[in-house]
Amino acid sequence: MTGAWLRSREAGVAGLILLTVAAVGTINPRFLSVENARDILIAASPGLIVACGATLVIVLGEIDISMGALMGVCAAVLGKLVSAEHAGLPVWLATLIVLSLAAGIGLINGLLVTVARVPSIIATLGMLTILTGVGDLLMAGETIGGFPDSLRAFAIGHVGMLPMPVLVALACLAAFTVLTRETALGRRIYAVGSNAHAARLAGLPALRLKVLAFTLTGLLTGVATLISAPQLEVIEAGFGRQFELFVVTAVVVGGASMSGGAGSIAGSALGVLLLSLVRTALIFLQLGIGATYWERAIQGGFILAAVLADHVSRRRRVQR
Amino acid sequence: MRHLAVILAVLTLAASAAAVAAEAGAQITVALLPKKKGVAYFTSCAAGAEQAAKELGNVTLIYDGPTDGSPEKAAALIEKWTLKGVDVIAVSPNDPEVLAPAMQAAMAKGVKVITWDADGAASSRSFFVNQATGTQIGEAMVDAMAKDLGTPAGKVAIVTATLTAANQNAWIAAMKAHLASAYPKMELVAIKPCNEDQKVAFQVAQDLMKAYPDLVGIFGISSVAFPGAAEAVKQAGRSGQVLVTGLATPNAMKGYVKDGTVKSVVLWNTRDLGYLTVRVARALADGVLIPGATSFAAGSLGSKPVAGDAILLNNLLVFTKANIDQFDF
Amino acid sequence: MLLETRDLGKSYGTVRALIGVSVSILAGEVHALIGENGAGKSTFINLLAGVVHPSSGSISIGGEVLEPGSVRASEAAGIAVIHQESTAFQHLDALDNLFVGREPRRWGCVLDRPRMRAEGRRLLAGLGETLQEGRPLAELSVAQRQMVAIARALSVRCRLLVLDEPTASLSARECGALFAAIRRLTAAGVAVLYVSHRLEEILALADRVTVLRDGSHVETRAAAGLSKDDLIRSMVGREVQEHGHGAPSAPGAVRLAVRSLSRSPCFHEISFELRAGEIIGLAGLVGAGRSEVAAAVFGADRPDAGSVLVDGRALPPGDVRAAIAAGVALVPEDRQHLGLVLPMTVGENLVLAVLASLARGGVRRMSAEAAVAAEQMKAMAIKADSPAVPVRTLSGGNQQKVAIGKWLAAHPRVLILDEPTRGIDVGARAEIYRLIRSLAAGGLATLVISSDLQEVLGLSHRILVMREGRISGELSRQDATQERILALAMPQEAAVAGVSP
Amino acid sequence: MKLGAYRYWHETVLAALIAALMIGAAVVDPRFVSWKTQIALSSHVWELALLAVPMTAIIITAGIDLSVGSAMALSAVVLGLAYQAGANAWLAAACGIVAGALCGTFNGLAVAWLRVHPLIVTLATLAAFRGVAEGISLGRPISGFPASFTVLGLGTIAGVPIAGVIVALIATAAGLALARTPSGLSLYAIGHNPAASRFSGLPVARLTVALYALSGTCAGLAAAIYVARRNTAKADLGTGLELDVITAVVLGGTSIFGGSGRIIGTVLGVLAIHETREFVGWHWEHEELNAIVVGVLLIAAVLLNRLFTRPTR
Repeated sequence: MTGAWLRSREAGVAGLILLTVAAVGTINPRFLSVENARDILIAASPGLIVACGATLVIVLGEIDISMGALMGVCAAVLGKLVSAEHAGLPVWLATLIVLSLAAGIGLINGLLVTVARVPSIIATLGMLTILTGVGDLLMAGETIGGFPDSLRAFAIGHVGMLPMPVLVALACLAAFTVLTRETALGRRIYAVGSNAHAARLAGLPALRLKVLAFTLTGLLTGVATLISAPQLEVIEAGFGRQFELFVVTAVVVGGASMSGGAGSIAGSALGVLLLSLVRTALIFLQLGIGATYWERAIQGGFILAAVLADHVSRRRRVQR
Repeated sequence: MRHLAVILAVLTLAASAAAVAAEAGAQITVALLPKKKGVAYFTSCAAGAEQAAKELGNVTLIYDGPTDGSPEKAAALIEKWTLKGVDVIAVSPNDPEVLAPAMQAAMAKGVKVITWDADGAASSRSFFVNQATGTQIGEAMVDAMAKDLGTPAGKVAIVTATLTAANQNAWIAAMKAHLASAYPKMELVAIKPCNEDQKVAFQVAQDLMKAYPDLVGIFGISSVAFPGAAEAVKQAGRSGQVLVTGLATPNAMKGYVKDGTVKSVVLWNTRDLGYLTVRVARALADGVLIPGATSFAAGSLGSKPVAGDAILLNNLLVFTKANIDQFDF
Repeated sequence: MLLETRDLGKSYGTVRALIGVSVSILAGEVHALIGENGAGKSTFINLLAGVVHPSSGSISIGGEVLEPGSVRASEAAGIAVIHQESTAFQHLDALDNLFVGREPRRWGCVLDRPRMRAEGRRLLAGLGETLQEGRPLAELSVAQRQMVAIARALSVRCRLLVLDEPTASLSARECGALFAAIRRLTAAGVAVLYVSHRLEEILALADRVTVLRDGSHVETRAAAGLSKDDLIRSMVGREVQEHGHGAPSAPGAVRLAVRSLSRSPCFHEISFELRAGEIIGLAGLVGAGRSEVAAAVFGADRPDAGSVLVDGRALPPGDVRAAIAAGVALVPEDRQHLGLVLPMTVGENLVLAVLASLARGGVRRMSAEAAVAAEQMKAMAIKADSPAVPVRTLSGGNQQKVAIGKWLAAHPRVLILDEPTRGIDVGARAEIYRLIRSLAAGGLATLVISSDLQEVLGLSHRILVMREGRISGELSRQDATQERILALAMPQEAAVAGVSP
Repeated sequence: MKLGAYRYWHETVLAALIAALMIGAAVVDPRFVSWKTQIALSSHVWELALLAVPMTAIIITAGIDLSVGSAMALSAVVLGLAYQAGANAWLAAACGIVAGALCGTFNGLAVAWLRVHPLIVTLATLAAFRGVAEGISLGRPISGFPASFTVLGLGTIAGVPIAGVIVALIATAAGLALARTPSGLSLYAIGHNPAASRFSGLPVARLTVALYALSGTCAGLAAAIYVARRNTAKADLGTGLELDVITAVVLGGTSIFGGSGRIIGTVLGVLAIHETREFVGWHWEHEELNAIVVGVLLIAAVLLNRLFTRPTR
């Protein structure tokens, strides 16, 4: 059992994280502070939350790339609903509306993919484009601020030692780990992704599971917006842009397979952490101003190395 | 005969004057191009421009620009307006180099082209509505930081929009030069992009404070970077220890100025900038504004000086706790 | 009577897969379903399982009419099916595979792991297997996977258990455990519909036998007193003819030489020679490594050791294009996935292997391609409306003809046919046999891999038999009998032991 | 002839949509549909069209290339740096194209030899290529190319833009290659069934590498045209272009699952996006609307395709 885990993808990514932390920590011990760990976790929280849903979608052999634009729309709607200068609704009502909206968009994605049989990458690409425009129109070129304290508590509050976003992320991770490993629903999602034909023979409701996965991803995007948008006093158009690329990359680095069936919540979470670490690590390495221009290249190289190394080692394992 | 000649002359004069007046009063279309549409800074400029258009009554104002700040899309808009035959295009170039060919082509087609907010190549426009040059802006931010610090010494960092943003890079160059010459004890330790993402700006500022515990100041030199950095300092509980300054609209920064996280916000009156731009556009179309002029009557703004081919707004503002409530944009 | 089908039929487009079958199955009996490949057995099973929707007729179970085309309804009615094709979930472990779709739960949603574990152990123990938890199914052996599939079916409290070729990859010991389990079930009143090509098993196990031929119901009768020959006669619809011919009229030069070819763990030290004009039959059980040898000779897999020579020249290992250039052609067993590009047209498939050689100056010559396609369609007697219809729309036999014709267009020197008549109706089968013989007579060196002993005996000049990755013997045409081949093919522990109770 | 047998349904519907749009535009504002306007606006589409051609072939093989925009930026920066280093502008353009080809070859090798899913490979190189472009150029623009070079982006032959002629030649060549060469047919076979293609002796790996290399080369060429038109090479050009390109190809009727698609469809897809976008911009002057209209167009086209056609090539 332990041996198998050590050979797993999760162990590989965890190892890479430890290696990065150890290397950067040696060069700059300040990297190892509790404060820094907390900040990294807060920054990773939206990614951790949405990765839960994205993992389900990818395990089912589909993909969702509309999350970033959806986040922008959710942030705009949230701002318009709660801020005093706009609708000024109570926080619970605004929260409810935003979450319903997010889940509703996810539902539409799911229905496009299943009922209308539009390939998921196309359906969600279309949704990404549409929502980007809608988000810009909603923001109308203004900043939105004046979030009430009760809403800001979602993003900057603490429960005991734990910051709220981290708490929410941990709760999502726990819930989805249980969902995927310990519930019939979760195992069925893996079954459908693993062998669609056999799933049909076993009478599993593949289409309904897909609709559910897309809806959950939408809902989680709404949750991620709630814990991240109020981190700032004012928000501007463009919130969440390119978030989908980050999440999909992280899930893939975490070991999910584009052909479905493989992937885990733990792996995706580790993938998010690894990618979140890189930018902070580069700052702590204090490479100087010139190196700034190479940051994106280093990040890209890191991703490339992670996925290539895994594929090569996996092939070797299969051949053996 | 002489009477007849005089009458004819008077008539001719009157007719030509009437002709000039008619042309001068004709409805014109002015296209106002921001660097990036959808940001509060440019929206407030547009509000000022709208006010000028309303006052003049004979200006149709188009306000449109790339929502992602892409210079390619900005150039495409200039080309489209040229084809549609607008009278004046006022450009805030998000990348002067990329936009220059399109602006030159527009001028060749007889469209009046001016720049505002940021300048382009001299050959690509006739006038520049100048609220401040890149050098002035960069130096103003450094000066504000130095003043806020009291003793201008220690480590400072810059959070910029993207590594490729032309205007930001121009300011950074000016800031570097000014730091080196005027405040040699202030050390610039890092320039980090936030990729136009507020949350990234927030996180980058957090990381900078931890990686450089003796950091004394952060410049947030875009409307996205500045509030993000200020929020990071505030949440870290280091308001007053790490000072943040930069460029943003006063409305976005009021909270941070009042709680002391930010002492100075550098900007100009953006409404006035938009207003002046449309006034200049109208005057240019009417042939009232010609090269060599030394002053320009800008409606409710009064007279503004003209230096060469630049109309100067000349009101670089520093918002502080004392005055920020007087502004609403 | 437990289950009854009335006039059950299924058509796919113009192809009638099943025609008006009326059969009844009794509670507590083992009811065997036999027929040649393509006789309609799989369609019949799929209809029972609710995977496909019948074109005509109805199924009733326990006196009530079953909702057609619904997996859920069939399951609810107590019909459990173990399908022949891979229906396992490779990424899930044995326990999840056993219970997915009908998981025992607590509080409505959470898996009851302890109960799953206990029940899984019990089910597998009943089949003589131990539970391998936590390892994805992909890492288990074929037999282990098969036992998991059977255990899955047994886990349902079913009234009718359908087993489709359950013993194809089981050892004798595992077969014994399975048969014991079947007997326990029937004693408890469960009906078992048993589909197999292994006639000995059927004679030993079944109470009654239903025979299908070309989609039609031939007969249903008691198994007692039947012989293998009776069953074969009934399936084939004719006396088994005296087949075969002697040695090739003029054995030619060695075309293909395989020297000590090994690829762990599939096959070891394989050596043989194939001459021009000769047909070698390669017999053995499924999983003996025959297809893997073919793939290595063809360059699709890279062998660990050994060499392949065509006309005396060694082929670079693992290079399909070099093998094709040297004149080797392979008609693979899995023609739907490896042999043909189903959505493409008949014409395109027929020229796929010769595309480059038909082109001039890098440009396709459509007229030349059309000529080649027309020639092969005529030579192979392919029944299709035109070369422009997708291969997908053709019947299995005609698809196979396209798969073979594609290679004949390339004028190969060595032709390897892997299960050339699987899933093909009797008429097309005879045509393919005729073709193979005439090609050999024309000097083609041919290797035929087949599990159908009649086919091997009928076609081959020489027969090689493989067992567990090695060549266990060679039989000349004169010496070969079904019994001898089987004796060489069966694992060393007594071959028929599993059949006796 | 049965309706289902007609192979050009998608193209026909798309052409009808474009025609309807142009008629509507002519009614609203005749200047928009004038030859002069259309020629002038056409310069906005050359990079998109150029990249859509190889993308069509890649998607036909069931692959995808998300890195084209970044490869284009890297090519442009290499071009600029070579020119700055004293190379002749045309030689510099050749350097840029070679850089693009190398980017594509890298993708191709990872896909064909390491057998990593193309979506994953190019997702990673999407970041990596742009990062290298930023790194080697330090984010600075490079301009000041000679007029003899800017002809590539601005010049015309008999009233037709030179860049347009290049794109038309490449699209025609690619269309013919797909329909009339062994490699072309092989790509469809690979898209439907790579295993059967290998078993038929098709050079699957070699074609895959060549295809991605070609995509990179076209990105290099697109970079040269862009630099010539805008007289600037910079690391941020072509940001987000990959999604536009994929949208155009899918709009043109190419199945994202591989095995089907035609260049003529892609050309119409590019045209549909271009004309829609330009007309929306022309008439409403709201950049925000562009995104919404294109997104709706994409989903509507795929839904229409579902209604009108059976999956054929």
